[in-house]
Amino acid sequence: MIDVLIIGGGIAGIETACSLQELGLETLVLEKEKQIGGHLNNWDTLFPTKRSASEILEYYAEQIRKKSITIYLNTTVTSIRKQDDGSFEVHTSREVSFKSKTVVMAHGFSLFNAQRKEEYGYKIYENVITSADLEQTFKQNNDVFVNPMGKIPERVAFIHCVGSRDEKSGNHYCSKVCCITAVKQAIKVKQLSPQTQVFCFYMDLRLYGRGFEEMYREAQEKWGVQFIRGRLSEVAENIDGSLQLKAEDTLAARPFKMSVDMLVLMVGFEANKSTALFHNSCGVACSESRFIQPRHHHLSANATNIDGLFTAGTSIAPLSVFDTLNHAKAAAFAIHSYITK
Amino acid sequence: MEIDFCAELEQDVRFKEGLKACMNCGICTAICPAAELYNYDPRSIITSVQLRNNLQIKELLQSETIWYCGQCMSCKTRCPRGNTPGFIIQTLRKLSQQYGYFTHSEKGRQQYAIKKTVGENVLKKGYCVHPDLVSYDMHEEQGPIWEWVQQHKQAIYDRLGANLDKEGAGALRKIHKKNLDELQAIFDVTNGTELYTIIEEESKKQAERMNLGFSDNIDNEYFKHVYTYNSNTHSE
Amino acid sequence: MDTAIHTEKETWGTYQKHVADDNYYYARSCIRQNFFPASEYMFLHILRKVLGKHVYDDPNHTTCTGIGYHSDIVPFETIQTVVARHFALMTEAGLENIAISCVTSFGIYTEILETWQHFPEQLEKTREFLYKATKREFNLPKNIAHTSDIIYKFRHEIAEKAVYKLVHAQTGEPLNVVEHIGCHYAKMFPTKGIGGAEFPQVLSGMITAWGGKVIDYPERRHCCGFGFRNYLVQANRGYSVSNTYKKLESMQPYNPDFILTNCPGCAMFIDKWQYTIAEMEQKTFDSQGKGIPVLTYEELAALVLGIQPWDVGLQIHQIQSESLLDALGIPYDTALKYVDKQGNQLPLPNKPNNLLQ
Amino acid sequence: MNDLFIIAPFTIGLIILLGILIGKYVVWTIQLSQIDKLRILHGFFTVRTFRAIREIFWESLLHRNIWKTNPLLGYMHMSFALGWLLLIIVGHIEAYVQASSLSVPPWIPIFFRYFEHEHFYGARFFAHTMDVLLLYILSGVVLAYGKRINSKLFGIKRTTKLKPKDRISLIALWSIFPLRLFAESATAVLHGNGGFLTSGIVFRYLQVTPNIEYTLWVLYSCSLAIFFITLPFTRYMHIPTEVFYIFLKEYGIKLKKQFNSYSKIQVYSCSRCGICIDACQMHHAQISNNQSVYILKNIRDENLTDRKLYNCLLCGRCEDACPVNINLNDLRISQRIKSSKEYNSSYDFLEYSITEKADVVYFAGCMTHLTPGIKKSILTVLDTAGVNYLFLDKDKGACCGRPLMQAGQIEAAKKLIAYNRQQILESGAHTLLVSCPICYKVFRDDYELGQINIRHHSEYFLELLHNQKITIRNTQKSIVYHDPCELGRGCKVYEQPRELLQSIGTLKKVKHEKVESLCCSGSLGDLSLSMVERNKIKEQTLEVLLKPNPDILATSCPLCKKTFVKGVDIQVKDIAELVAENIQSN
Amino acid sequence: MMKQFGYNSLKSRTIDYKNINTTLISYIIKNEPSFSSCISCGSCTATCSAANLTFFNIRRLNIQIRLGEFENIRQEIDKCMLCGKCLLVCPRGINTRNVIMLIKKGLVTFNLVE
Repeated sequence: MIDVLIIGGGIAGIETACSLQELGLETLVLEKEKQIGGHLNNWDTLFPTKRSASEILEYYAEQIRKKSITIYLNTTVTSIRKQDDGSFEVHTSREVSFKSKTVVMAHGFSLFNAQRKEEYGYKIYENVITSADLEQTFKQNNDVFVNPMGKIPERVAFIHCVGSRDEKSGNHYCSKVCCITAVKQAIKVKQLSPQTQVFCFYMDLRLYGRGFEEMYREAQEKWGVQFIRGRLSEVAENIDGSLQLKAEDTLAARPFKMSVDMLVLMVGFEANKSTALFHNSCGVACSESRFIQPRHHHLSANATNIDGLFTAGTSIAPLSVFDTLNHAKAAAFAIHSYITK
Repeated sequence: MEIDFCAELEQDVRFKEGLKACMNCGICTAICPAAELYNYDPRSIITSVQLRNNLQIKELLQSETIWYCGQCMSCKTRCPRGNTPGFIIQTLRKLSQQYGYFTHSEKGRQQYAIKKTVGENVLKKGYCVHPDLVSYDMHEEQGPIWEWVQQHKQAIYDRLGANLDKEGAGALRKIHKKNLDELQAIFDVTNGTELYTIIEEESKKQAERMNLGFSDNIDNEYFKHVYTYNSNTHSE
Repeated sequence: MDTAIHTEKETWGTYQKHVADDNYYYARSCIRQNFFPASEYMFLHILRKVLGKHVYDDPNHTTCTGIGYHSDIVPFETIQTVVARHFALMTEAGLENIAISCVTSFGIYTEILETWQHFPEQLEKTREFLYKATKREFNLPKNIAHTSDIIYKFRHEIAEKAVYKLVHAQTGEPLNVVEHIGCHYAKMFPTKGIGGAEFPQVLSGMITAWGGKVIDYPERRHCCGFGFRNYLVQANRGYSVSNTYKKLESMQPYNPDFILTNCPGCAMFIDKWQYTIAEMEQKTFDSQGKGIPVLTYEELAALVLGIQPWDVGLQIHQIQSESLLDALGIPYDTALKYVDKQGNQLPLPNKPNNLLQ
Repeated sequence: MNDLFIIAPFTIGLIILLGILIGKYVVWTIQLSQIDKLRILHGFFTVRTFRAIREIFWESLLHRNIWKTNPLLGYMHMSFALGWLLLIIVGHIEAYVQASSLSVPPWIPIFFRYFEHEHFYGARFFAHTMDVLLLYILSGVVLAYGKRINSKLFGIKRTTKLKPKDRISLIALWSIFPLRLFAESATAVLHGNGGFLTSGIVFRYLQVTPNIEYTLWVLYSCSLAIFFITLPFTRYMHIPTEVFYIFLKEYGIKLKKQFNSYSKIQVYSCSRCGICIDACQMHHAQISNNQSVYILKNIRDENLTDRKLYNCLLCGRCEDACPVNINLNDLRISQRIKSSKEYNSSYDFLEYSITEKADVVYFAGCMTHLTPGIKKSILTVLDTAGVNYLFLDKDKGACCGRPLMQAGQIEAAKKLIAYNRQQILESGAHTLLVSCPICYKVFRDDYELGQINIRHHSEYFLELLHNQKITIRNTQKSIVYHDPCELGRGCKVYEQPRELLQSIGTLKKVKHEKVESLCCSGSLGDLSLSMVERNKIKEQTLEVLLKPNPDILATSCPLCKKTFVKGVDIQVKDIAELVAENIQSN
Repeated sequence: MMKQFGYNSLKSRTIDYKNINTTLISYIIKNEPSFSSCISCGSCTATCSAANLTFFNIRRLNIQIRLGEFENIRQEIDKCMLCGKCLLVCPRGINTRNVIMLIKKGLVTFNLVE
């Protein structure tokens, strides 16, 4: 029987594994994709340092080699079952199933599917993309900046809170990282294409983290990014393919109209599809937001309602890379004290 | 003694349904047809109602601003907090009439014209609209074709399969008295009739204040005034 | 790109709506029976004669008072009770599916049913009111549909029986059609409208099924401008006309062949305001200065099924539809345009000053 | 040989110079306002003229103020001015004695050695005296060379750059006296009429022909000519202007708000000595293009930009340091008035309200309202002292107008002044109490409140203390006092705050005090400093103030307090607060 | 020929970004870059001496400048007394007094108002 079985080979899972290895426990990581790293694989740079995401991935690749951590790729967990002896049996897409003393749910999050906000025209209008798409384009091309139609945009707008803080999408929570991501990406756009005017449509700017506010200020002062307080109501395509935005400039208390050549939707976090799966198979508690409910928000943020079943990273809520890694480290200690008690 | 308007509003299911919690995002104002044409901002109305400030609400009830909304309900589609400004407006207008505040505002006074036309038509004809009501001189925008239809009502409606003012089923048929009576009875038991009376009486008072002629039928100065007068100060 | 179809792939699941396939209780529309009497006639004709369905057209039913309600002279309790009366009539007729001709009514019915769901005490109060006033009792309908939902449901059957397709008779190119959905059809309760609030399928479905091409234009979702009190009172009509102006201006660059609507009010306003704008500002939104024809879905269905344009009632639109009929290759006899039932010629209507006929 | 080439250049030069100078003096005088002209008339035959002459002697000849800044620099200027003057005077006496008559052509004293070879009674004495004076000047010339090479020696960190025409003039000036030395030496060799310096040392070993001698004298004359002719068009114009300025000043002519000919005279009196550059604290924020000397230059060249004009704390340190006593602050403000005259506000919204009567009117001002601690303390003291007062701007109050004044918005300021003035007068009070030096300054300078005594709280509280209205407990704490610019240099209130503080604790001395005190950097006088820049300046000031590490840093200006508070961990208190904390009601 | 119906179509109040006149805002930002970092927190208005006497709202002024509503700005700007309280409370350290002077000068130099 393995000490710890970790579901998910994203940074949360890997970090948990590394920390546990150091604490002398035997771990096994299951990853459904053909490579580790999860969402970070599709990300260009991280806020607020603008450091390349691959740097983090390389670091963990190195750790895995050093600590010789076992990872099963292309392995999707289908159910978790608690045994009478307190151990767990984990069934996977491949015929194999695993027995372990403890299980860590580090299966992370899914990005909000922007098509559900039809009025924003994602996949309907060519020049509407998501923040994730934009990271991809940054990753692929780091010297020129053009919109999907191949034109250097005169104006670009970033829309905050897409699929977050939105009853209509069924997500009441704030995804926390979109504000700062928008700021980061806005700056990047200005760096690549100084003549482009960049606008952020926001309701509140939630720049809670270390160095976030400073980055916001840099965006304003150094790069002339403009912030308009108002939630985008709808997007329509003009005959020339540019996009007509409708919002209210709430500070002017008047409707506001602007046509842009590119629209970036800051898509939020949603609970990973597997969360429901685990909820059904082993009855792990989920919160209203459909993320996993930690046992105690402050005192045991890694434990769940089921003994021996732990969480690490964004399976409990939207988290930044910074918070995710800390949560993962904490998971290792929680598990260690659970096993050695 | 001071009326507790907040409490009154809370009574109305449309208020409960329409105002959960507003976070001031402005998504409603953004697509509001009235906000584009009038000095009107549904967001600010919701936020001031949300304050539950009796005085502010009273001011609203006497204001022009609650009468701009065109009830298209586009706001309901979008609100990320599941509010419906359009409903809130309905409840405010309801109170404004209930307490006779509607005559304080140019747009509010128009309720009289609506009651006189659509309102009475419902009980007379069983429908809000009827060819007799849409008279060409009051609806020139309906154009020459409508003028022509009016002149040859019977012939044209017959030709197009309607049943104008005749017994039996079909478009524009004559509504049987017993149905009209039922309609009247419903209005009586549900305060519909009461509202009509309030509108009528308050308007009468207002007509006196403005010393304009007033009578039961619609050809009186006050009707003409509220139906046609526009101070053109609503967009500033 | 046909955005309607495109989104259908993605989010269609959210906006499936069940529409009963027979035995409807028909609720007429104040505005439609005034301005488009033939449309209601054609609806019944198509359902009964073409599709062989049973629709009950009840002489006892009345307005839902929706226009009064939305212009705030009719209290909520009153309209709930009036609607309850219609349910009672439906129940008495032994029917449980209601087919509503008016979009305002459709919105009202939906809103009231929703209200009764969230606030059962309202339903009870309404039952009492109705009983007190009329001694009537009622069951809730099993299925409520707007009449455009029903035509949409049978769009393919109609397509099979169609005589004409929505293509240029000469070129064979599909016609450019812009649709306008009444605000109260799906904006209040997106899941109650076919295709939802943002890209409703109800009309675009018919258009594509009958061979036309749906044009997406920036102000597609914008209100026609009726705005209840904003039209009912002359002083406010600037609001109404301005909104239609905005829509027309936004669709102009796409040179639509005609505008299809599912809401009686919208159809009437977009038609009449084109005349008004032409007279007020000498502005038209088509290439020839004739205006863009506005059709109801019943009229369109009737036309593709080969029914004579003048029986469909196109002659009482202010924007004349000859050019459209020519495009569709539908023959028409001008001599029959202004005649009565017996075929006697009526005096001709006056011509507008700035709008070509 | 032909003497013309020796006499002509000098004489022509001199005539041109005198012509231009007289011209300028006349024009300036005409441009003065009627009252100022009268002032001159009335002042002329009074002691004022002598005072002017005395000052000219002290400043223009001895350069007392420059001595104060740096003896070496002072000596240099003095050697030129005084030395040259004596040379001329003694030269003339020599000529008169020799000719034993007063009718001597003007060039004779200048080229005396060249023309007079015969021995006369006292020739030796004169020769030696003249040589002493020449040597004296030459020492100055050497220093002048040195200053160009290493200005640090002269206590000047930065110095102004020279324009080409200035350079010509300067070279001419520098060469006058060496050339005279050579010329006289040459003559001495040929005619043996030199003194200890001129006889020999230069030409002892080489052959001097009359041609060489002649050429040297011609060059000497030419250098004089060049200097004279270029002078009016170069920085050296400041010499004659300053003299004129001193007279006008003595006759009691004051600088007006608007820029006028008197302002122009002041502008031209600037010798570009560069002392103001060092006095300015801006360089702590790496700003080195907006000091007064540059502004005056821009005014002369008519290329002053708003950026420079408005980037000044108006702390007045340069004004105090200026050896010529130019009113640098007011000059700058007059330029701001010019630059912003097209857009003054009207403040129609101000409506007079009936003010109740009281003995004392207290005007807190905007800044005090931003520091409630001070406001509260003032009221505490007034109440304890049982003063019958009216708090004029308790709830609603207009600004005093000083910030507008500083920004050059004079017309707008007048509106506020008129408003506040009426309110104050209506109260019938005998005293106006203010707790903000910014207000205090404008009340004193521009309000014309007649009989009403205007008191800053530091003065007023001291009076209360003297009349035993209040008594104060001594805390024994060590205190450093910071002089607010507007109160100190602005209104010359230095002693009262200190006396007051001595009764509260032990006052410690700091390097720059009173008239020399530094600015806190918070000043409203500056419109374009960024917060970062302000902080840099503040740090420097704090460094000086905290040197004697006191328990309390005291000041008497809400703005200074607010500025300092953000920068230090010791207590920063306004005098009002200290008094209120330690007051004992009797 | 034109016909009268007793009403006219109404002008849109919507702010259309493409019609915004940016002369003043660019002039101000060029000469006082700190202005671009405003976060519309309203501290300035809260402390403002003029706001204590009138409806002057310097925070809103920022918006009006960005929207190029010069007529309004001119009337409002007259109320500022330049006292500098806003300068001391601004969390972003914006040089508000300079901004005010630049607005006043800008309106005149580019004659944005008659």
